[in-house]
Amino acid sequence: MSLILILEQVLNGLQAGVMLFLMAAGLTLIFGVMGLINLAHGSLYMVGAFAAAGVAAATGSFLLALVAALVAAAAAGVVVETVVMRRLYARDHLDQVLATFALILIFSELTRWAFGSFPLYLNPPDWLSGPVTLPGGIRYPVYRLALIGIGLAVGLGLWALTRRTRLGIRIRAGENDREMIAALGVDIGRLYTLVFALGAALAGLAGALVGAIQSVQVGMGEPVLILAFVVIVIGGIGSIRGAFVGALLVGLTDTLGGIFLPELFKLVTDPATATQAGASLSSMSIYILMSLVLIWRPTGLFGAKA
Amino acid sequence: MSERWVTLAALAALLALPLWALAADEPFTITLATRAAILALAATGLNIALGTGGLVSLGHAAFFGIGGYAMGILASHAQTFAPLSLGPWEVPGTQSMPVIWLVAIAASALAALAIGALSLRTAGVYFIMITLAFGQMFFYFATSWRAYGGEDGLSIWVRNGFPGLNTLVPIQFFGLCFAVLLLAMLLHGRLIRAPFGLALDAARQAPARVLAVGLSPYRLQLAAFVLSGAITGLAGALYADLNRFVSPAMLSWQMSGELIVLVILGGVGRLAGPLIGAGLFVALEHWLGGATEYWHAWLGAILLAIVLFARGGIVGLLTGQGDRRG
Amino acid sequence: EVKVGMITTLSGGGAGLGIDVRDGFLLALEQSGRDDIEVIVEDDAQAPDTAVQLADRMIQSDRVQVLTGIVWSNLAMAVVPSAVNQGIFYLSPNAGPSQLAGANCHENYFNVAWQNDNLHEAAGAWANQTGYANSFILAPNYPAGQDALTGYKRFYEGELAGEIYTELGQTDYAAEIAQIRASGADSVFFFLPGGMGISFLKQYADSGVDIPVIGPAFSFDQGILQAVGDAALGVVNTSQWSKDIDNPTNAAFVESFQAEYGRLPSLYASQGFDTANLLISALEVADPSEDPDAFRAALEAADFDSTRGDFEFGPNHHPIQDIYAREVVQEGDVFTNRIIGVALEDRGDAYAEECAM
Amino acid sequence: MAEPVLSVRGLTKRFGALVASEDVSLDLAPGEIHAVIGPNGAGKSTLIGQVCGTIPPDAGTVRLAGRDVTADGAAARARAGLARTFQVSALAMEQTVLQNAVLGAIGAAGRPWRLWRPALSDRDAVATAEAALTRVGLSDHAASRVADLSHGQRRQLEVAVALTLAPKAFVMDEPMAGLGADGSRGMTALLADLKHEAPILLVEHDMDAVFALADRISVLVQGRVIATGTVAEIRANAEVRAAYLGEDA
Amino acid sequence: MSLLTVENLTAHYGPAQALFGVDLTVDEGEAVALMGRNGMGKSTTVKAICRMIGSEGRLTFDGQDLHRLPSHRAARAGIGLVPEGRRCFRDLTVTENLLAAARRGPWDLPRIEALFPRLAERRRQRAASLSGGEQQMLAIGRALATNPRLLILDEATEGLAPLVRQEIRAAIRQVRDGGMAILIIDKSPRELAEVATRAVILARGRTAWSGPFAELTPDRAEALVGV
Ligand SMILES: Nc1ncnc2c1ncn2[C@@H]1O[C@H](COP(=O)(O)OP(=O)(O)OP(=O)(O)O)[C@@H](O)[C@H]1O
Ligand SMILES: Nc1ncnc2c1ncn2[C@@H]1O[C@H](COP(=O)(O)OP(=O)(O)OP(=O)(O)O)[C@@H](O)[C@H]1O
Ligand SMILES: [Mg+2]
Ligand SMILES: [Mg+2]
Repeated sequence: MSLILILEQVLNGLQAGVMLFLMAAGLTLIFGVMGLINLAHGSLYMVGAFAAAGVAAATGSFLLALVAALVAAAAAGVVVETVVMRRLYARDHLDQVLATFALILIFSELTRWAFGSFPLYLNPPDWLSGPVTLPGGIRYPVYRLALIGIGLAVGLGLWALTRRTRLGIRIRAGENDREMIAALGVDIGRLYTLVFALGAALAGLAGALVGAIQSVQVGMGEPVLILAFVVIVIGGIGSIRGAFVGALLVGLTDTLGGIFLPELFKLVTDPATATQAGASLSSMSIYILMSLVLIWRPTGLFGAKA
Repeated sequence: MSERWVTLAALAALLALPLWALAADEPFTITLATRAAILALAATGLNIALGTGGLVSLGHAAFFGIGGYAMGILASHAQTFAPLSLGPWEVPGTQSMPVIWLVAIAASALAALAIGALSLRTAGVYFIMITLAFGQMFFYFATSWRAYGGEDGLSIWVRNGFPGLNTLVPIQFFGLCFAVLLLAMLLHGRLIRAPFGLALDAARQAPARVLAVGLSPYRLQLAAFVLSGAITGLAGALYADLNRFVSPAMLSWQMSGELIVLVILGGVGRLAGPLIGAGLFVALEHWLGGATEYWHAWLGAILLAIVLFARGGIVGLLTGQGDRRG
Repeated sequence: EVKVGMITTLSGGGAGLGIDVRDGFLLALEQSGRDDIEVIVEDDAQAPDTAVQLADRMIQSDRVQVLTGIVWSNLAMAVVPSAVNQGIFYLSPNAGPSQLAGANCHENYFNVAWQNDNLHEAAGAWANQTGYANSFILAPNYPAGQDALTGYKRFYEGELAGEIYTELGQTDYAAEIAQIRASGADSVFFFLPGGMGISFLKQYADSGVDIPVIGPAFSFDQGILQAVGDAALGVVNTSQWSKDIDNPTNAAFVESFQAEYGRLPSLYASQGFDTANLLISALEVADPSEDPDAFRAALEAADFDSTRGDFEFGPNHHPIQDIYAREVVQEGDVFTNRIIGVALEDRGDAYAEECAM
Repeated sequence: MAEPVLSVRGLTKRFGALVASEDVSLDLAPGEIHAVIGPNGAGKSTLIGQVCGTIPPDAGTVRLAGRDVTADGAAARARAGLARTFQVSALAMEQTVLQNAVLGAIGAAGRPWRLWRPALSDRDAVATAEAALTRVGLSDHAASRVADLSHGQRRQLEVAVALTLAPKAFVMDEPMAGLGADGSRGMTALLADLKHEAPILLVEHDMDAVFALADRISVLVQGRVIATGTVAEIRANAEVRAAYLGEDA
Repeated sequence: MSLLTVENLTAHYGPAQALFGVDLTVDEGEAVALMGRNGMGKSTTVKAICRMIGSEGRLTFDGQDLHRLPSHRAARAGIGLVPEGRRCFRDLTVTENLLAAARRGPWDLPRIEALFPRLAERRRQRAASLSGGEQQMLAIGRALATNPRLLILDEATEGLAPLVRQEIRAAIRQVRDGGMAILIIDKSPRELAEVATRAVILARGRTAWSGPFAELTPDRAEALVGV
């Protein structure tokens, strides 16, 4: 296997990781700040993708589609927060799991009712399609490079927001003691709505960006949701930095595992068995990674000690 | 209404419905009741870990599926007369339920021991997620396990046998499942009051206290997890027999989620919670599914209403006592 | 009065297929003008245990004599063996798992679509005809995927530049595409049903790799092509049906389907349509509850006008039919397929010998 | 002096750069109350954690009744005869007072694995539990839920559960914390009585209680024992006044 | 008119009533001690004033009806709370804790750090790793940073070393002398007498006595507070 191919695969892993990060960042923010397990985060991803596909079909503009995804997902987030989540902050995780599980069902059915069962399509704009040649002779799709860039920028922005601004301080204070920050004069209710909307918008953005290279269909959010959960658990719940590292780890493991595991198996068995056994193991690989991390550090890489 | 009466009433209803159906010649209603009984059994298993032990497992489908595959593998080998080779040994398959049940219980208990031993090192959301991860590992394994059908699953042609019964007759199979459910609920009921249940409950609320009186919360919780997995595994074997089919779908995370839904719907930690949850779920699935193409949306709305406005699930609503959790 | 139970997928990601099967089936029924056939349609949500439960209900409660509709192999495996063993007839409008064609075949089971391997076999044969000698092949790691690669290799005579099993439900194929680019292959064969195929094709087109692609019809079908868009143009795919197969039944079918539902029919719609016509042809002869043997014999005779032209059953009740190579083209602003040749003629299947019926 | 029941030698614990315990040695003799005082963050709770087996020390040994228990976990030490109370009450809040006490008795008897017979029909355990509740004055509240108890009553229950273990030594972390004046008085009387059954290692900031109860006092500052002595000696110690007591005492 | 007026205040925890009629006033610039045995409702009264739990009765601050305000609005009206159990934001640094709810006014960061020099030494340390006494200072500083007109201190010296208690009392006197009104809860009447001029004593959720500290006779204190 050539070095170039390996480099290209590393880039692929990076890109997959960065997209996961967009999902995971919102999830970990919402969990870290509000102590809320939000299974419906995947539905917000789907909402973003559908909004983008709808607007792109109507206007033909990819940028407008992205804006629509952000707005639609954030709006859905606000509705969900004010109508449902607000009542669940004081509850235990079990109730949150059930309520957001219920929201998944509702979102999926409403989307299906509105858009039908056939997949929609959303394409990257012309100015971002096709490959470029990178130094070293790697031919790599421009769009994927752009994804890496957007992901890194969002990550940096989030880090600055939570570490460097008053809003961030308040968000993190609310994370520690919500009642107290309210008693000190901060409108924590509005702050929470804002954080939830921000997390939702990130999910929606991820949905739209990814939707342009994949298919936009009902149920697209759940597999990503599970991966995003794996990411934030590996990184340590509530930690933006953890989500970033976790996302890259998962992205790379998933991508590289699928390639190298079959090769590894070929050393010991015949090719046909090896490809299949390797593929089986590689689909389990991120879960194995997560179990190992948790067994080693029960609160994830950057998680606070219990 | 006291909780005891709720439990008895639920059991009576589950028993009466198929008897009525028998008289009215509605065999499918018996099948539905059987399905409810089996799901209730699986959820009762989960309830021991989740309700009494406070261990929110999002990977219980693993045990459900292992039970199912125990049935599928043994029965399919019996069906084709090909012995099952376990390393140096060759074991014949079997179509006998008692044997299958023993294997299902042993296999799922063993899996629960391994998963629990590792997962219990973590707590809270991490526990939820690591159990999910183990569940997913089993799921992907089964999906690509070609020898036993992979994603297509395994089907058997006739239901397995139980000495003295004709399990193909719906009402007899129902009776069998009902009896097993009854036993499991009895066990759970006794367990809650027994020293083990007391210590387990305390381990959930104040692990430091349990340690300080010389007991190990880890071992208590592991034991509960194993017991829980074993019961859910047994339910899996029955479920596979009900459908005469097993596939990775039984191992999926949606299945785990569904089991949790059953428990919360009925009432976490309540004896009758799983039974009422399962009954309601099967009924909703049947009636709503028949009434509208978008029935999942309605199911979602109902679940949401219950979480938001009926803490303690249906049992909590009936007994007028709110949540039982800390 | 005959009762027919249709269990198919009407919700979830795979709903498009079930909806087409249903619509094709009901269209044929409506055109036959028979009002003594009651069809009970239910959604299995692509979940095996739901399908089993529906089958139980239809058999026990609705007392249907014929079942049909299932789209997916794993659901078929869950429902069919137990149903046919209870004396029910099952007509498969889509799935054709190898077990049901071989060792587990049954006198009451009829497949009106294809055996699962068929379209992949045809792709292998077409690759030979085109002169490809170094194929890169990939499919998801599950039985149908494994069968697909086996099927392709059964006829394909060239070398393999690479063989990959992807994860079921995978949506990002960047890594696989990089491998394809590096492999030096002269052709790519893939089987990635549903959303997986859309993702793959879009990413493939965007990657700048221009190795020709070939695949079974599933990823290039009418329902999906609009979502794939330009990316699919020119791709060769194999199918036992196409809207331009030249016979009057097919022309009438395409026209009436479009008139009725406002969209072009898909492969699945044609299969639903044929299934219904087969059923009707047999019902003309006998009632399944009164004389199952005669009904079965009538099904075996397959005396109906198929949208595919010639149609007959092999000894294991699976079709023997021509399989075409098609090419994706754009007609106006609709993407669709055009036949470019016959890949396999009068193809039965590889499992018929194992069937002891 | 008689052979110590509990003997700590050279305990050292670091949290990163911070040395929370530095070469701490102390003894607990039969029948005495040995108080450990010191400024906030001096390492008192850390010391208790190491004595009771919830915090593994970096160096040093803990002996209980002559046996080295350093390698044992918290549960094993409890079974060996060490009973503790917590700075923040650690009780099963949803259970009744009696159930909490019975749990102690079950733990002490090593019988948690029974699945069938109800715990409350275990006569021995219930008798032990009821006796302990009576001693701390909680017998009227046996059937109340712990969550419904007042703060002071919970502190009493903490002690009652420790009693059910019939331990060789008690270790108590701020049992007076949050108690009002009369609550403190009751607790003081109870501890004075209790030390005759098993000696008590007592961490406490309530100087009135400490001076009234302690037979010996050790002062911990920045992880080190800077003084050990009788009440009078410690009150007079200038270093202790400067570091901890101030001019109040 | 008083700055804070509480009249016939009642409150519940779920079905259990905790306050049965509390009366209490605090004038501008005045320091009032709130006393009572364990569980008599002191903290509950404070929580009601800060709108952290629901209550009925009259509750006005500077003429505004507090019952119409949510918790954060009550705080902005000028009530600063040092809660029972400190409740610092564990994962925030000392400076971030002080900034989280800071509002413009005379108590800015430099002034708070001048009051508690120890905090200035630990600016970048996580609150969770502070010693108990430092956390208590931080909690007071955090409340001051909101520049309240009324500072409420609930057991601000519990679990602290005697020496630290002295320091904190001195700091409270300093604040009081600066003109801020204070409502203080503490265990020891002797220590309260150093800061407060008036006392309100609760028994079983009711105001049992109130008046100038000087009039609190030892036997009355014994009967009502248990000292
Ligand atoms: N897990 C830990 N990680 C890092 N530092 C710790 C940890 N536990 C305790 N410390 C630090 O060790 C020191 C001693 O803490 P400890 O709780 O033993 O104090 P203490 O004497 O009990 O104080 P107090 O009287 O306030 O309860 C403190 O400075 C504390 O911040
Ligand atoms: N969260 C709660 N839920 C239920 N009851 C409570 C709660 N908090 C306090 N109580 C009850 O309300 C009453 C008053 O409690 P409160 O905390 O106001 O007392 P306090 O005077 O502050 O006592 P302390 O001196 O112990 O702090 C007590 O009987 C207590 O048991
Ligand atoms: Mg301490
Ligand atoms: Mg208080």
